[in-house]
Amino acid sequence: MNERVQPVYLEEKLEEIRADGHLEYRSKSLPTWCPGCGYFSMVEGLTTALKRLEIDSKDTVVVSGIGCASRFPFFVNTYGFHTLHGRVLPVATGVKIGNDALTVVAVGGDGDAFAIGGGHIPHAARRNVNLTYLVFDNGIYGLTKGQTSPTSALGFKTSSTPYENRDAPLHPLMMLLSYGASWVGQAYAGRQHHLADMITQAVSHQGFSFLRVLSPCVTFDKTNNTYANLNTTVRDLPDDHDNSNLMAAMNQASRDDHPALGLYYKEDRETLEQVMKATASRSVKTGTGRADKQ
Amino acid sequence: MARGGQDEKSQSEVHFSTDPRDFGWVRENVPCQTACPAGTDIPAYIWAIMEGDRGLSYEINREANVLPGVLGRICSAPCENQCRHGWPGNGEPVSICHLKRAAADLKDRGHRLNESLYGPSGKTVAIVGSGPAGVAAAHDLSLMGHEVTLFEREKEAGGMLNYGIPEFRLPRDVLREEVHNALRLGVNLKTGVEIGNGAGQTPLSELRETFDAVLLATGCTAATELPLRADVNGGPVEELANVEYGFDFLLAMHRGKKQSVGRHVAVVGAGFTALDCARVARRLGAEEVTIHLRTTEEYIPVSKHEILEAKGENVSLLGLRTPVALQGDDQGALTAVEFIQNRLGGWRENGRRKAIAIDASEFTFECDTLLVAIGQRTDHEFLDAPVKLDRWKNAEIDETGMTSLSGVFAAGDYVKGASTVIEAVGQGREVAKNIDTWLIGKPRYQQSVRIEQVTAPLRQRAHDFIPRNHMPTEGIEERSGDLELEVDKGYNGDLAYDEAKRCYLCNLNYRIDVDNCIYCRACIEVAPKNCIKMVEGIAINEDGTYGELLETGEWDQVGAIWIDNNECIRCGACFNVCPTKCITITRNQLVSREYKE
Amino acid sequence: MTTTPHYVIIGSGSAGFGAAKTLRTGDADCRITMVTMDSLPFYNRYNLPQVFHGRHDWRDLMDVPPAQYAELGIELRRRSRVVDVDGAQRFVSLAHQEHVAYDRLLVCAGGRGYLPENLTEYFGLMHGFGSFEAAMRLHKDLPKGGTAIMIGGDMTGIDLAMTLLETGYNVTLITTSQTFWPHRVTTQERDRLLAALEAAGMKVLKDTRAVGVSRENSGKPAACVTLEDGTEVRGDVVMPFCGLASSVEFMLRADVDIERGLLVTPELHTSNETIWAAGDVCQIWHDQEKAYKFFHGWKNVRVMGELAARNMLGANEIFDVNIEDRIDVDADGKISSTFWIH
Amino acid sequence: MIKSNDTDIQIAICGSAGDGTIASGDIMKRAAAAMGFNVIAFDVYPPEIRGFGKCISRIRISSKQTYSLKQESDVLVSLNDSHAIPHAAEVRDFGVVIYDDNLVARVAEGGHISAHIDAAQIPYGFSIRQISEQATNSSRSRNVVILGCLAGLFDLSAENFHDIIAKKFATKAQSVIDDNTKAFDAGLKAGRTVFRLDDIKVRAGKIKSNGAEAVMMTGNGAVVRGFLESEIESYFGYPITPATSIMERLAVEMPPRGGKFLQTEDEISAIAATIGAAYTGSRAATATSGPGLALMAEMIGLGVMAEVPSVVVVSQRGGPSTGLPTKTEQSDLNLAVFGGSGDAQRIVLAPTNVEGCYRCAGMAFDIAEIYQTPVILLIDLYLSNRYETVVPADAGTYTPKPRPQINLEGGENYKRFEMTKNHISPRALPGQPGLMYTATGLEHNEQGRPNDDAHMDMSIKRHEKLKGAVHYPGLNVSKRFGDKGKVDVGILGWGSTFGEILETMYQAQAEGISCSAMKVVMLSPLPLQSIEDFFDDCREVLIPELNYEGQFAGLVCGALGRPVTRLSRATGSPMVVREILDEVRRLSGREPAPVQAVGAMGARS
Repeated sequence: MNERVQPVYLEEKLEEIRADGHLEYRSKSLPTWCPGCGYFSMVEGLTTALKRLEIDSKDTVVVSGIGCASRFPFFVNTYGFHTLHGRVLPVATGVKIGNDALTVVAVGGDGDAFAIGGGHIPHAARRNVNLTYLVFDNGIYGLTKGQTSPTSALGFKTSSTPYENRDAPLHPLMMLLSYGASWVGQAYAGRQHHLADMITQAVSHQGFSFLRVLSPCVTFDKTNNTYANLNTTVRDLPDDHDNSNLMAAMNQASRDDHPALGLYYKEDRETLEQVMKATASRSVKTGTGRADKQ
Repeated sequence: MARGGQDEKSQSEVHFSTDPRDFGWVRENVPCQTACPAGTDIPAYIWAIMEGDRGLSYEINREANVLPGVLGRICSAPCENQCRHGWPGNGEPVSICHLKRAAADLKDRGHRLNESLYGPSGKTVAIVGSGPAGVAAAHDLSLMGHEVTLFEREKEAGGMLNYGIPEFRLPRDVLREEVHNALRLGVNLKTGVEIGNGAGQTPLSELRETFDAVLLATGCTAATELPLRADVNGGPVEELANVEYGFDFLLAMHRGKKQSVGRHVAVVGAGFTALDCARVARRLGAEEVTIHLRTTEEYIPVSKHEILEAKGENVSLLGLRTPVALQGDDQGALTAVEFIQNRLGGWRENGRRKAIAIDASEFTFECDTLLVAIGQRTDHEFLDAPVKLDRWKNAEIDETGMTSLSGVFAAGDYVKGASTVIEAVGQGREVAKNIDTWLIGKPRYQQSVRIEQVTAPLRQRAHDFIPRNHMPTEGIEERSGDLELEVDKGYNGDLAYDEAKRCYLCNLNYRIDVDNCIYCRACIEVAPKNCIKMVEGIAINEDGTYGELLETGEWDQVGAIWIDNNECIRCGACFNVCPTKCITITRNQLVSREYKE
Repeated sequence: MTTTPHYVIIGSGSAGFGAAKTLRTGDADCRITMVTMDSLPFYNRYNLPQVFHGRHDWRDLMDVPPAQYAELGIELRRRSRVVDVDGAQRFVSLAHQEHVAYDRLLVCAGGRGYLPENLTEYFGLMHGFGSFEAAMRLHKDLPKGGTAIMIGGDMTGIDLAMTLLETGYNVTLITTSQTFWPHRVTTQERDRLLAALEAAGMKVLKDTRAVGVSRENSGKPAACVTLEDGTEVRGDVVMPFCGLASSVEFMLRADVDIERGLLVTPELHTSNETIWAAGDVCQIWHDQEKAYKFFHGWKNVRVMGELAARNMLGANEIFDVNIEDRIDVDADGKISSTFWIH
Repeated sequence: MIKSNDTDIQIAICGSAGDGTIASGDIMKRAAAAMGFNVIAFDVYPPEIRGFGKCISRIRISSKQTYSLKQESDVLVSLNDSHAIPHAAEVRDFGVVIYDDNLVARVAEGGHISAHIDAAQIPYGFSIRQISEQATNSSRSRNVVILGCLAGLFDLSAENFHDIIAKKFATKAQSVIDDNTKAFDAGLKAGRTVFRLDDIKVRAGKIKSNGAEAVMMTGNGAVVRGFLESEIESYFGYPITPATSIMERLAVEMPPRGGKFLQTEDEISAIAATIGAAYTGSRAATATSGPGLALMAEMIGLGVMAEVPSVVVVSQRGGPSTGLPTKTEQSDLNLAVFGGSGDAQRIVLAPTNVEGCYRCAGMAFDIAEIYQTPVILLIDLYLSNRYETVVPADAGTYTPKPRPQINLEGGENYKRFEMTKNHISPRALPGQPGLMYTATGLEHNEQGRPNDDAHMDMSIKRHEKLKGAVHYPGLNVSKRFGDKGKVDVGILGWGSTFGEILETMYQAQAEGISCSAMKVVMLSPLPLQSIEDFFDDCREVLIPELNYEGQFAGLVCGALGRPVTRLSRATGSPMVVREILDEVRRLSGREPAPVQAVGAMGARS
């Protein structure tokens, strides 16, 4: 039976949604993004994930940089830190080291992440800081009103590339895979159920988890990352994809004409916090230090 | 009627619901259909006109009302008073009635009627009276396979349509064609046959013996008496020359009598009959024609269009007065009517106003002809086995339409007293179903809500700004003295299409699939009305239908973004903008389906 | 808990403004909101003919300076159309989707010029005179020394016509049953009055009827009225002056009685406990005549506004319906009317 | 200044982000300029692109020269009542408020602007949204409808608007132009049917010019024009409010001229690439705001040290940090003049109006090349985004001077940093044979080789060479206005604030106060002599500026050691003429000092 013609009864639906509980993770204030913005999906996704994992709001910190995505902490009912452009990962790392009982979620757009902040990602990834980095990738600069971003498509005309963008876009997933991120996934704002599942997995992962979320900018991108285009181009990772196989992951990640959604790669590795703890305990055991030198 | 049977769509694209909330939705959201006593699926037939299929439009009308061409001319159009386009801030109602006529007039010459015929049942039904209720019932019962005989005392079928309404409002060829089409599938029409006790008449008891069921649809055949101060039964009306009951006046005229009136004609009454009398009087040469109302023209049960046309013909409407006495000269000819001044009182249940006489406020109004058209009543003299009457002296019926005599049903004005043609048609259909159920021992149909997906909005916002298209009419000069020339000329194809575009198509249900909604408010931004809301709940009425949406502005309370279909004008802007395509449009229609246990 | 009452007044004519001032005098603390379709604050409508004497700045016609509204604490809602009044829930809906709640409501929305049914389709081709804007448009469209064709000629129209004649224009009057409205004149009186108008220089067309209006874009004069015998009357502008029709559409859901106007008791109270009415919008019960009657004219309207306000504040005064209704011509042929008494 | 039969109206258009408020203001001001009016316009908008922030576009249209916006607007147009309501009070008596009188969503009592219009103001309600929907099937053109309403009300020619709409949307689909034109025409029709009650007069505009057609520009647009006329060759930029539009315009304009344009990944790389390109002799520039300047400070120091000419446009906004990203402020003076590591004096030019932006930008490369150092063009958001009508310079004014002709013998004797009489050394460009040298941030000797011992001498050279810039021909590094000779009060100002200062001065003169004003365009090095002369002539010197610390006053006091009165304002908004005037009155002694909350910096220092 076609579900479009099935009647839906509002009070039953509302009961279902309230019982689900994720609304409690929203703040009181309505998001100020452009109506239609893909980032709305992210609020749904993260709040659903936190509820599912039963992570207490007070133990969660959401850190953001600059850009449209940076408003995110204002719309969720958690601790938030709205920092400087591109410097989200260093701040988030500091938060995590300060108190590793916290669940730390760093959020940012593609500009914040891969342009000015590009220098920070490899280091957060290889250190395997136990935090989740959600990159809302819309392939455009929204807050500065529509210039190309590192993930803008070739041929994209923006206010800064009036004669077409000729800079090849980055491959964030391949970058992150090669940077050594221990959890790399991809989701799409137009499929918020899947998105919520992926955020749930990413947050529950022990280590640096990187989730790229394809998210249309409805105001400045009418040609590339639109809902209409993405709806037809995205695919699921094959059922038999082995997410412990880095090369298989690279192979899937390289096919950006039909971006695949799902978990590309996952490995269990010591986190920065674990390394710090281990180093601390090793230093006690080996007794290296001042006494030695004397 | 049973459209489900002809449905070409596969089962997966159509859903049938019997949930009270879905019935409630249709009732609330398709106000025109709810207001129509025959339950005409108005948005569906207007949409057919927009799609260029006037034949289909005619057929959709015919499912509810077997005389669309007739009703398209003379219907009181209660639907238009409820039309969402006429709600505050939305503009003027859609000319639903004129479109009905357009479908009838403009369909192909070779249009093929669509009739779903059941096999013979072996049962016989007699129907007394071939007015709108009788014709509607006869048509339906014959389709259900019963052998129907329709008795009519006049020379021609049609009842009041033929003998009460002037030809300048309803050309007889239109009436004859549609009555003929209604009856030709096996109805045995017997005209000139009077049921009654008199000589040469057939008594009711004989019909009861001969037929399995009898339906009385004789309408209101007697004029309501004018209650005057001297004689509340209207005695003086009979005593003075140039005073006549409007009903009798029109009936006699349509039976062939050449009528005449004086120079100053007064009409009392507030219905179509009063207006018709006045307009006939103008055509018969009266210099001054006045209609006298107990309340004011704001509250009388006739369409604004008819009032405007009457005024155009220089008929004046004078309000807040009740006749209390007639004055005559020595020769017994009327010279004046004495009225008492009224003021408006409270509301009556039918939505009209009470008139309260003001003490000692009598005044006289000079005139030389008075036509009394304050209503008609039923007559039961003709029955040899009396039926039980209610307190208004109308036949009392049970919920199936059966009178106190077993197997004798009643419908139309005969039951309700004088009302509108569309009400009579609606009742004729309803009683036909009940007679059928009684005859075959089980219901044949059941109501459900047919829900069908519509893949794109069918309208544009710009259509909402088209002004209501007025009915082209004959010039005042041309009408003068002509009792037959039809005043309304009807829409041409362009006008009909233009007017059809104005319909909001209220049977479209815009719904947000909450599961797929990302609460991004793109829809709210483009909404032309306050029609999309952030809600935390909804009130539920006692009958299980929905009440008001409970709105909220707090993000953590926003359970759903929901379209308030009552405010929605079906412009489609939200559907077009939704990023996750989570807005579904369905066409929700009331349908009768084959009854299943 | 007691709060100060909120009085809402619909209409800013002399009834409305008089009422507002009276309310303020009677209750220094109450809240007063005045809703009006006009874009101007209160001005003296009956002075509009003065436009033809050169008073072209609307500030000249102001009765009080704008600052006085703030001093009187009157909240003004101009260019605001009332679309509905909910008499049960006690709020006024404005076209711009705002609900204004009231404790007590005074309706003095006045009336709009009535147009004979057969001329409604020519509405767009005619000039009105109901507002300052309309008066200025007329002034603009009527060339110096030009001709205005008046259909009807109610007392407002006659007033304007006299001013036009004084200031060097021509007036052609096509009489109707509404000529000299709201005065009821006998055939004799009527002839005498019309003769006085003709003596004052007006061209009067009796015993005929206007059936059409047309405008030409080229060539002057621009306007043309067709009479029922087919003859044409030419002028620069056409103006209907056929009396007033009350503006009551927005009161249909207010739970008040309506005939042609709002029906009120001699205390100017409608059938709704919290709603009063004053001015051209209401019909007042006339106990001797046993009918609801309109009482037009500047003086009546002003008296009504103030009286209604006092009654809203708790008084129980009665409007004296026995007022003089007189129109006369003196020896010099000058017309005087109780309608014109300010 | 303004006579009653001149046109001088100020229109404020207020709406929510996403309503098209700014776009609407843009069309209005460009159309007004095309009609021949002097236009000064300034937009205020929130950091959010859409959502609920307030945008307001104020446009002063005048047939005479004006210097700043007026405090009171003559017309307020509301595209969003909740934002516009607080601005209703900004409309003068008998001014006009235009709004939508047929809303869609229910508003709370008092939530509609008609409830807030004073009796002395004139309300004009239109069904703005419906007009848009009727004309274009969409509500999106409300912002253009109101332009039509304005044009209709004030009887402006539709032609100019049609023209500007076509130009503005030239890169969009034809249907966009058509729809906007339809929306405008529908609004025009509505506006024309309204009978006007206000006393606003719009007469024909008439700009006197040198024969060239006056054009409408923003400060940023003027910078771009100046750059292009002086043949900019390379540009590296990174978007930041309020400098972004310089980059966007150059992105359009440079490629066809053979220029090199690149949006870099951050300001650090932008200035690095600029200096890299300049090293090769290319005319290179970048533009940023305070935060970007802070990132660039280190690299600018390198430019000073390595004596590489470059041009950095800095458009200030509220700070520090992100501060007030869409508000104006003059608080990066210290950073521009002093920012960086070590003694690293550079040339800082601060034009005071749009025309000044154009002329300074036109001369910046010449100056940078002559003095072989970074030149900072210090403007602010109020100047970047404000529109004025500018009469372009005669063709050829900014044609680059011939590059330094280096008739040098090649070989061992070439000294890139040679000590000369005017301290300017012969600069070789890569590609020139035999003159190879190393540009470096390490202290170096005349040959450019690392040498700590040369630091004192080289510091003298790098600072002394700039002193000549004060006398750069054609550049008004400072200019005095108003009364000549001794005066009671002198107002000293810089940058965008000088418009308000001039308006104040003319008003003060009209009140009979003996008063003059001086602008200082070159902030580094300071034209000390003329400033000193000004101090000598003025009994009191007042310095109004848009920052909390009084950075310019500090700069002047530090250099001259003379007392000044500061009027320091950090509200994020332009200076208020009224406040300056009160201070001038107080200083003139004509009126008792009004009690003024001028803050800690308001006291005489």
